[in-house]
Amino acid sequence: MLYSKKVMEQFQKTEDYGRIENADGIGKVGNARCGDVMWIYLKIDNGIITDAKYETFGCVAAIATSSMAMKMIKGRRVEEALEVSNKAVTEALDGLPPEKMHCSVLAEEGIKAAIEDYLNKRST
Amino acid sequence: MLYSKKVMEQFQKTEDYGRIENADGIGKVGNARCGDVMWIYLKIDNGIITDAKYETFGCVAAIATSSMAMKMIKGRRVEEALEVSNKAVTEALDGLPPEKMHCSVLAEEGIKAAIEDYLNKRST
Amino acid sequence: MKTQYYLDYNATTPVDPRVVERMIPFFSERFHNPSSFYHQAGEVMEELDAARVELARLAGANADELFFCGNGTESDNLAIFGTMLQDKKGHLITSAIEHAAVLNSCRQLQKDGYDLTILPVDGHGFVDPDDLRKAMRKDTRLVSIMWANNEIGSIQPVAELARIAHEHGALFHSDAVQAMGKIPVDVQSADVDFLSLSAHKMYGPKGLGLLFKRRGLHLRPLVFGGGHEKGLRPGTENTAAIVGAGEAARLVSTHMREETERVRLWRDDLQTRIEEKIPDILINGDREPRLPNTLNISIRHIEGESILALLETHGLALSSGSACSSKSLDPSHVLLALGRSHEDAHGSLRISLGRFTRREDLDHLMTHLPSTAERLRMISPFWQNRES
Amino acid sequence: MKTQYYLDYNATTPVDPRVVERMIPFFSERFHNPSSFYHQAGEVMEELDAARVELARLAGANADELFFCGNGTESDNLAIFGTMLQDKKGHLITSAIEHAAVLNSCRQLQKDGYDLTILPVDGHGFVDPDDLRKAMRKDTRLVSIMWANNEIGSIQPVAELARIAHEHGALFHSDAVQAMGKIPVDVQSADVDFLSLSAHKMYGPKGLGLLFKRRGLHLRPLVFGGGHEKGLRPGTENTAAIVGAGEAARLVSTHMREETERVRLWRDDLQTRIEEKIPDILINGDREPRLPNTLNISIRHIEGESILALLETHGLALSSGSACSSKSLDPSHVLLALGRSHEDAHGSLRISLGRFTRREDLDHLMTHLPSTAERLRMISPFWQNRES
Ligand SMILES: Cc1ncc(COP(=O)(O)O)c(C=O)c1O
Ligand SMILES: Cc1ncc(COP(=O)(O)O)c(C=O)c1O
Repeated sequence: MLYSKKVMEQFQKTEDYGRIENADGIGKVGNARCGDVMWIYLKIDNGIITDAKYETFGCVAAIATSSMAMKMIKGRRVEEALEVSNKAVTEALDGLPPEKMHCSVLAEEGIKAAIEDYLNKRST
Repeated sequence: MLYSKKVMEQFQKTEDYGRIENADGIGKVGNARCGDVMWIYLKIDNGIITDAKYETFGCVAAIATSSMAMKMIKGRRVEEALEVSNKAVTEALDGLPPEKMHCSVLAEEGIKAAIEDYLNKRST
Repeated sequence: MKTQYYLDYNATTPVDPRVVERMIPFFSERFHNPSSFYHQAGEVMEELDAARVELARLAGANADELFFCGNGTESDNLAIFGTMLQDKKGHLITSAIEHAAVLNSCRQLQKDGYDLTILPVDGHGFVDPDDLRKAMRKDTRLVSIMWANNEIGSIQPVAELARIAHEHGALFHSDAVQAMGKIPVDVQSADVDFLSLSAHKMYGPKGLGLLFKRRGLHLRPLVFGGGHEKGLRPGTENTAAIVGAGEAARLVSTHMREETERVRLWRDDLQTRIEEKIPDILINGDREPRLPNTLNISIRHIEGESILALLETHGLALSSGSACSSKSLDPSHVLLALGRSHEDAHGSLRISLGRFTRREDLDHLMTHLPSTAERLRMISPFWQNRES
Repeated sequence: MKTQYYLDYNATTPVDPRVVERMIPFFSERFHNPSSFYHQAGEVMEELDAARVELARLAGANADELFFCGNGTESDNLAIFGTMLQDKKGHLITSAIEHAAVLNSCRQLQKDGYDLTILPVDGHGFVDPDDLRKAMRKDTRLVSIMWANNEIGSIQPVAELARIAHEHGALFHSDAVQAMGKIPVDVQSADVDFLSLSAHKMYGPKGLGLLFKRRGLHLRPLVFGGGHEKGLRPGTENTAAIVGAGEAARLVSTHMREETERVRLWRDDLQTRIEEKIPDILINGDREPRLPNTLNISIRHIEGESILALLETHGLALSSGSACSSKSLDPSHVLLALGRSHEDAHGSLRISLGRFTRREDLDHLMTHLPSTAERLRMISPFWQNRES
């Protein structure tokens, strides 16, 4: 098998999938052409991410990184969540096969996009 | 194994090799470059081949055809011996592999050369 | 965790135990180099000849028209490069759904200065003979179109395509790697000039390819050396594998008809059950003629690798696309050629049955495939959208 | 009639039973296509990687520098064509005593418009480094000189030849098919760029070649297809054979030193006995360094095939020249290159020992070789002449 135990675990047991109604920030990244699409929903209260969910069309790595990333930002302050790098997500999963590294980038981008959306909404 | 039983038998049990002292006809054909050299010695009495021997440097097929050819011409009239074709020798051996057919030609040529030598000697 | 449910016969087949049994003596006992002088060597050579006869018969060919090489890929390359490299330029035609062994050879020739036409296929994976007719040129030397596709199983009108090629003075090659052993393949009635086979797709060993080359035709070898295989593919013969392939051919001639019927029934049944149990799927290559053992579906809105991974946790071994592209990031070029969207192409699943498939393999798949699809759809942004 | 006395290890070796044992599971149980997704496939891939590590270690290479292909011939061709075809022209150099796999590749390139220099050897079968130095040109791209010769066993000064090639900006390839397993072969200390091996000459299976390609160097593939072997040699991996070759490599590392010593003693002893018992013979390749297992003699005035045939009636399996030319009518190009006459070249006998050789094989040979020589000399016109 290509993947670490942690990746498979996260992939199989993922919980934070689905939608958040009236989310405070939504990030949509990736495209079907490349085989991975990730949508991130955030509920943010007082600058703190109180809930985070994802919807992902993609491979094991895409789903596992989405799932792990949700775990890593829930309960964190927005600024802290912005610091969650693809490297951190990958490490938390005990690594990814080289050809799958782009999936972890997607998770980072997804979070950033969702937070940006949140900040945009707030400023308008 | 490449060769028929008859070829192997003739090759292993050949008897008519060696030289005939004061032969009436000697034929030397082939060359070492091609891997086959055949010398034929004939004793001829009253137009009849009373003895025939060969010396051959060459492969199994060369030795077997030499040997078989001697058998086929011994006791024959010179004119009959000239009729012994490579085809006849080959058939008597139950055939030869295609890449070895040239050996049977050598036997025919050897006999012809020896008879020619005999005729030349007589006419001088 | 052991995968006990193998449904990936198009990726490779297990070597039939009867084949292995035939091979074993040729490793340590009858190990002789068949080109050597002594009788054991000659006897090994006779075994190779017997295998050649058996394999040739299976393909409707003469034994002297069959050549052994290193694998199916090499056989494809030998026919294609071997034809085209006899001239410095020229035109060749292939189809959009060929295996990489054919497509990439053709593309390399294009890079090297030859002209290439890649024919499209229709939505069911068939080449239109009229397209071939229109593509033929005066300088077309070779048409290479596969007998049956490895991903979706569509079977091409080979005899008709070969006729068109010949009418225009070109030669015709067909990659029958996936066809042989599953359906009748006959070089005479189809009138192909070159045919490529691979032993490991028909219950023989890996690392043995076969090339049929019609009598009187010349190919430039890919590799030069001793005179083995009449100089077309030199190197000490892979004796054990060749003997094994001969036995594999014998088994195919004996068992194919019965196997095929069984497998076709089960495959059709499986398709019905999947269509009943899982909404919103696409059958890729849904029209006859298609390989009786192959079923390719796109479970819309979810991705193939994720499906494979979840199924694997239940001991199910399948492929998404072809084996050699499972690890690559590109969607199947075959499904894209059918006109599938990228999303659907990414979500394909190939189920391929074979000689040792049991009903329970399929039942086991049906126990887990619907829930797998459902779970992944719960995660997918596209599925949820569809509902809302 | 069974040949029980095998003295033809340079033609091919029996597969070591320990190798066969390692291979067998990969036919019917662990048969999976290593490129597939499921874990069994990944585990087979890991076995391939382990074999690669083992084989690379044996050659002093890194695992990522080792590539599997179809046989030794293909490996030679891959290095030679793969280097030269990157340009439309160029110069290459080889030696007169190469195996057909190298010589005929080079000759084909010459026909295709490349420049070829074939270096002579001295009377003992060695290339003179000075000859190479003189032959080097500005446009010399590749020098291909074998590590050890298959017929006479002469071992070339590979390190020195490689250095000369490099000094002039050319790459260096060596065919080490006969060297590996018999003497230490180390790509690092010899500093070669490409090295070719064949599993069936080192107690592994037939139909598996290996190519060492130094990191960073590029070769054009001979065959195009999927991405296997990093695209250098595509096609489903020959899993059982690769695993077997890995085991064969392990056995070589463990046993070579001891085997070599034994075989060398016996070979030297055999040579002495032959020289004592049979007058007027020539030792072909009589100087060190030579392969410890190989003895090549010309029994003057008689022909090789006849000798083989008589010996065979006593159950002795040997070769005259190389296996692949036993059936051809040409005398050995190797012996002619040593300066032997056609007659002597036609009369050569190659005796090659190996892992399973027993003293009695040699004793049996000595029981029958002198009488065989005598009998055939009685028949030969040349022998009788010599006496008179
Ligand atoms: C020196 C040498 N090179 C190359 C080869 C070719 O190897 P293979 O028979 O595996 O193609 C051989 C033996 O046949 C050989 O002795
Ligand atoms: C249609 C087709 N052609 C060619 C090949 C290549 O065969 P091999 O893996 O033996 O090189 C395959 C399978 O891999 C195939 O499915």
